[in-house]
Amino acid sequence: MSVLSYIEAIQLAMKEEMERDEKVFILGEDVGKRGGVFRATDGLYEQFGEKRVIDTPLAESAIVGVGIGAAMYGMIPIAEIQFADFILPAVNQIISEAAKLRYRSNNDWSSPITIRAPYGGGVHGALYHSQSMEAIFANQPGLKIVMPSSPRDAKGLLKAAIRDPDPVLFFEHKRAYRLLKEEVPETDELIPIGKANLVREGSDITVISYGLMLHYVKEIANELATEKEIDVHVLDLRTVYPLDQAAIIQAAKQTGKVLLVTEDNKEGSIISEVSAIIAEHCLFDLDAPIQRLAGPDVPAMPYAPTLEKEFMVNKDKIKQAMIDLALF
Amino acid sequence: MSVLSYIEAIQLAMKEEMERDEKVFILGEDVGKRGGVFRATDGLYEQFGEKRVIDTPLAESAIVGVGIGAAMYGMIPIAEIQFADFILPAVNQIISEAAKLRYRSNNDWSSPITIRAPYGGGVHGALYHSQSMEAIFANQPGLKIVMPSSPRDAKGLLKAAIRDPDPVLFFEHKRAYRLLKEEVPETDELIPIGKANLVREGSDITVISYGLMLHYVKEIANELATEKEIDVHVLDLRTVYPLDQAAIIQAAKQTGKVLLVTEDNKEGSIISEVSAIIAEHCLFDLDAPIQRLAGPDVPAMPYAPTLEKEFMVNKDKIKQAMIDLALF
Amino acid sequence: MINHEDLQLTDDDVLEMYRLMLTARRFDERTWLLNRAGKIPFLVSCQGQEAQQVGAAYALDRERDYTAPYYRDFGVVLALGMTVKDLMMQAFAKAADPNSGGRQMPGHFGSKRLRMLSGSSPVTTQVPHAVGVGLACQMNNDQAISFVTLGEGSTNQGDFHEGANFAAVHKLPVIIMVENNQYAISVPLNKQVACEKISDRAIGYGMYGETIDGNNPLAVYQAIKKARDRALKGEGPSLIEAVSYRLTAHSSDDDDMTYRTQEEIDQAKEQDGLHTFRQYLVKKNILTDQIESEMEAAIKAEINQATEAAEKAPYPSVETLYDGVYQ
Amino acid sequence: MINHEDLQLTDDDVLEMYRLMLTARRFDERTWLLNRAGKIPFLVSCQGQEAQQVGAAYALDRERDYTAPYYRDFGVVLALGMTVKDLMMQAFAKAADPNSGGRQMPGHFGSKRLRMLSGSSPVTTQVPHAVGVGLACQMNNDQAISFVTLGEGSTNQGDFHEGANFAAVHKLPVIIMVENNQYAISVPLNKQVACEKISDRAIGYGMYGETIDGNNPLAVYQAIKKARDRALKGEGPSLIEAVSYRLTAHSSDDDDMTYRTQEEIDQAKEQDGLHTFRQYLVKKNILTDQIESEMEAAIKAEINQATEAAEKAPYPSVETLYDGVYQ
Ligand SMILES: Cc1ncc(C[n+]2csc(CCOP(=O)(O)OP(=O)(O)O)c2C)c(N)n1
Ligand SMILES: Cc1ncc(C[n+]2csc(CCOP(=O)(O)OP(=O)(O)O)c2C)c(N)n1
Ligand SMILES: [Mg+2]
Ligand SMILES: [Mg+2]
Repeated sequence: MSVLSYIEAIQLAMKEEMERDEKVFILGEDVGKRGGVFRATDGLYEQFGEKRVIDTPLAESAIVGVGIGAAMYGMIPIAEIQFADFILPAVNQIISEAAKLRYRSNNDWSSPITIRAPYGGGVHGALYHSQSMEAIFANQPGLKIVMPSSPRDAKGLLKAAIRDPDPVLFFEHKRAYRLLKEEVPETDELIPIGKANLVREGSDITVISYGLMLHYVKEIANELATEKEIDVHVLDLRTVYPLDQAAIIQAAKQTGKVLLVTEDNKEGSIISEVSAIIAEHCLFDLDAPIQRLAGPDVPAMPYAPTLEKEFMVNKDKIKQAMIDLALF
Repeated sequence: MSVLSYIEAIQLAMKEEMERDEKVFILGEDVGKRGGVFRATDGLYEQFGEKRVIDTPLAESAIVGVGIGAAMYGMIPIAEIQFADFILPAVNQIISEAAKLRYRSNNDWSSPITIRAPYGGGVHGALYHSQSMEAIFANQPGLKIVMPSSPRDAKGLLKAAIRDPDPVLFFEHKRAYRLLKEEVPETDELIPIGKANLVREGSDITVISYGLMLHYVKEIANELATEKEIDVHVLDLRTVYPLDQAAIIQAAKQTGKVLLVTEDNKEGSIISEVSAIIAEHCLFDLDAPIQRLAGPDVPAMPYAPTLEKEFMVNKDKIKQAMIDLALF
Repeated sequence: MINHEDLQLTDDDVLEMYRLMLTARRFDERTWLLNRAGKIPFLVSCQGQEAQQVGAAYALDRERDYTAPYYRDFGVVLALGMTVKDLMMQAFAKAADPNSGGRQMPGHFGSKRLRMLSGSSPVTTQVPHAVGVGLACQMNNDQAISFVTLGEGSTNQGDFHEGANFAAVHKLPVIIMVENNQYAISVPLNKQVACEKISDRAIGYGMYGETIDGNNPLAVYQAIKKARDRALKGEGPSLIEAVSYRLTAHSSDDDDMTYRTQEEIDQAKEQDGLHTFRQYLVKKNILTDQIESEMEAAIKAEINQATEAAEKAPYPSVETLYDGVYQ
Repeated sequence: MINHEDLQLTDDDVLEMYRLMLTARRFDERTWLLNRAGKIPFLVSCQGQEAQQVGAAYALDRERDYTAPYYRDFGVVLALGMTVKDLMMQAFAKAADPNSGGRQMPGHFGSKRLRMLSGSSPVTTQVPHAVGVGLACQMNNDQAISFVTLGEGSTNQGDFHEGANFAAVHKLPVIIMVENNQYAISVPLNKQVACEKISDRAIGYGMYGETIDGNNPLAVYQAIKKARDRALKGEGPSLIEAVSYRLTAHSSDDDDMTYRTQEEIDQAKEQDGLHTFRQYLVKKNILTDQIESEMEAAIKAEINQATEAAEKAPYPSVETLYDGVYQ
């Protein structure tokens, strides 16, 4: 075991997978010599050379499209999109191609590509370096979307994504990169995609979230246990599409009081689907309306610190929502 | 009043708006001489000339991007995307640009573009000429998404979209084009964007839908009234983003039993958000779990008639779901 | 006309090329009949482009190379090993369609066995895919190349630009062949592009570019053969524009009389590669009356059998709708 | 070096051009200091590109033309009427920032009053916008043109291709200026493109293309002036590539020593347009010691005042977060 930051865990996952399997390669903007603008690919260019860590021209649709082609050949590409916000030029390749390739070829062809992209706010990134992009893709059967909430999860989930026979969008919270650190096993740990993770058992309220927000929820759950004797049941979605319905239903039933948290805009977010699943399956187990805590429905968080703070879901807002629900 | 088909109503809306305001123009693939592959722009090239009905090169990002630029200048573009499925190359222009322009310029610039696109299945269109695309965009503040369910609505809503000071995605059901016909007033009727429409009052169950599905719901509601004495409350969302929360809440409370219908894939669809709104606001008014009837979570409907039929939400499936809910 | 002997093609080769072109044409004609008879809901036509399709495919190593054909490429896929029966299964959306098991429309080709990438409907997405295959060939020192086609209208999509540029920067073994048939549905060439030749775009990518007579299968064969040699020698990708004319409406849903004249079509028919190549073979005494009538008869029989088989074949069964979303 | 007299530019004109270039440089230098002092979280730099920016903007009709500048264009926007104070308000994300009221990062320009289209962070989206403005100018017989800039790396995006092609087909009054500073963050030119000149891409669109020395503001002025004349005469769009070098790191978050050497930068500094133009003006006796020191002093004072004002100015208030989503 050694203590790794979230981004070190990601770097290590790629390094290990590239050592394990020659077919794995990386392509993206500035991933080579520069080692990535966040340094997620630090050292990999030196270790694996420019043929396996490819600095591409500035063109996201080609990064994904070329990756899909290489994957069809039998390679295992890891495509880095520099900021999740800049995945949009590649949407056609992701939704029309990667997601539908297996289905449209009647299971003949497949596209085992992993697309990594840093998402999320609270880093003075302004409108276009702060967004949560998962909801745009979270209605496309054939795709999987993974969003880790801790270094250990980041490593185990990324390794599983790289080995997954289908396309995976892997969104990493850029504020988590250096903020989160924890012990990460040195073994070849794979964390299953498609399964939610019960991170804390509790009996008063259920909180369901993912990514950086889940980390905050965990911290607050511990605070509330000692400060207010509120016992919180916490479910980490880990895979936000397709959702782990059974785990969601069980977690909701556990306490009958559910709070869902995302840092994305509220309307049309991942937690809307989570709520709909609960409303469909657990209506008579609920003791309170299903609460959603999310960013406001304005396009994205502005640059000015006043506005960024107002937009961003933070620990204070989450704590208040949890207390309110417990008191309901 | 005269009886118009859904597509005639759309053609007429554009014609009237182009006659009213010289700034209105059309751009898209095959919209000119050909009058559109569905003939939605039939006759407009002849009437307004090639400068106002522009056959563009085959490039959706340019169609939308050039439209946004012209809109910034002060023009009022109507961009046609030949099939909604082919809107994906334009996603970056729609989400990063059109939706955020007003906000990012602090209300200085705006982008009053209307983007029309035929969506929906049941026409042997196979995977890429049958899809519902609205969910991809239904989490982007700054955008509006309108999906009419009848010829009269199509005309009134399209005219409102063209005059709207903000970008509007206008999805027209391609099967509705010639299937639906009704009396459409000759007056300059504008139907407000952002408001749902209570199309039928009832006391047993509430059904909320939009587009072609809403048309089926209306028909079945009438059948059930006579056949089974089931009294159905029917709400047409009309604008699927941002949703008319007040109308949804009121409709759900009216009967306490809610069925939501879309032809899109289920997970992450518009009706998930509708369900979440209800679960948040009307929990204690509900007498049954919130039901969702939608397409299955496979990428899109196949070409083979057996599979297309199995995929497509149809009158039989809707009727059964309504009866089941009434009996709950 | 170029002489096939100069290209090291035997008489049998050119006869086989003609047979493939003719098969594509006759298959296409049959699907129009089937469509008009209400037996198949849709078709997209290859008429006028058979010469470039067969000429190009013939220049590939059909045991090694990868292809990403576009929806009109019936000539390409027949040359690569798709059978008339396969294509008829596809036209009827039957379970036995090897391209998609009846899931996709006609013209949406794909077969892993034939190293033919599965294609979709949004145009031009196949260009980056083919480039990715070229990249993989290069990485693996695979002596194969990646061949991709698209219409001239489709070269205006961003994916063409991004894919071509990527291939050029990495000097990948890729051939991009543009089948310029003068129209993108109703939009004529001069409303699609303002450049003199589509192949001029190659200059802006720093790759080899050439425009050839797409009605002449030998010219196309020659150009693609050379492009393939360059690709294998590490000299990078090529952009080949083959010029012809779309002789039918865009698809069975189109009415081309709304945007072009019969005279224009009739004039184009005089250049139809199927006929000019036939004349070449007749003049060379390779295609005799007897060979021709036997060939026509054999093709007809094959199409008849395929049609019958496809009509009888089962649709994919309802439960299969849910298969193949994920592994 | 081209003579400014031959371009009908007065001594005052070139002095003013120099003043604008120098202002951009000094402003940029100040923001680095502010960033390193922890006073502003981010900056993106224009150093090395001031000559092409000011030269180009000077060639426009600044009362009529529309512009879509990209994030490095401090020289362009200063020439168009943005003030140092405006830019400092932007750097500090203050409510008085006229570009976005503190909503966007530095370098994200826009002002309806100045006919300067609002820009975003995803590169190249502004190209189709500028083309749309060109289309609107043509439709309205407006004797204005539309001028848009982007980096050379950004010409590899699909939107460049689609926008340029649209402009060429419709012969729109558009000038696309590529500021080729040799890098896209860390990626050097030879890993971005394989063509000889970015302006070669013009051939594939059928538009005018030219590559010029971006370190020489007069060469840029001349090229843009001519492109503007062509645009107004209905001769269509132009693609102008101005070549220079990015003298600083990509942004305040970048460390360029991870991918290039100090020697390379030092060598490029010898061509720095600010210095070579200064020498030209000195040699012509237009820029005397006295004028220069007064100019430097005035710019310094302006920047000082702007910094002070911006430091004191209020942030946008919290309630405004919800404004301007829709009209
Ligand atoms: C992205 C996208 N936009 C629109 C269409 C609809 N469409 C199908 S074919 C076609 C024209 C293609 O023209 P061209 O590339 O010249 O090929 P051709 O059909 O002439 O062979 C169009 C507009 C599509 N399939 N994909
Ligand atoms: C679509 C998109 N992808 C990635 C980025 C991140 N990014 C910002 S600037 C840049 C490099 C741009 O290079 P170039 O176009 O040469 O302009 P320069 O910065 O050199 O002036 C990149 C990759 C972005 N802003 N937008
Ligand atoms: Mg064509
Ligand atoms: Mg650059």
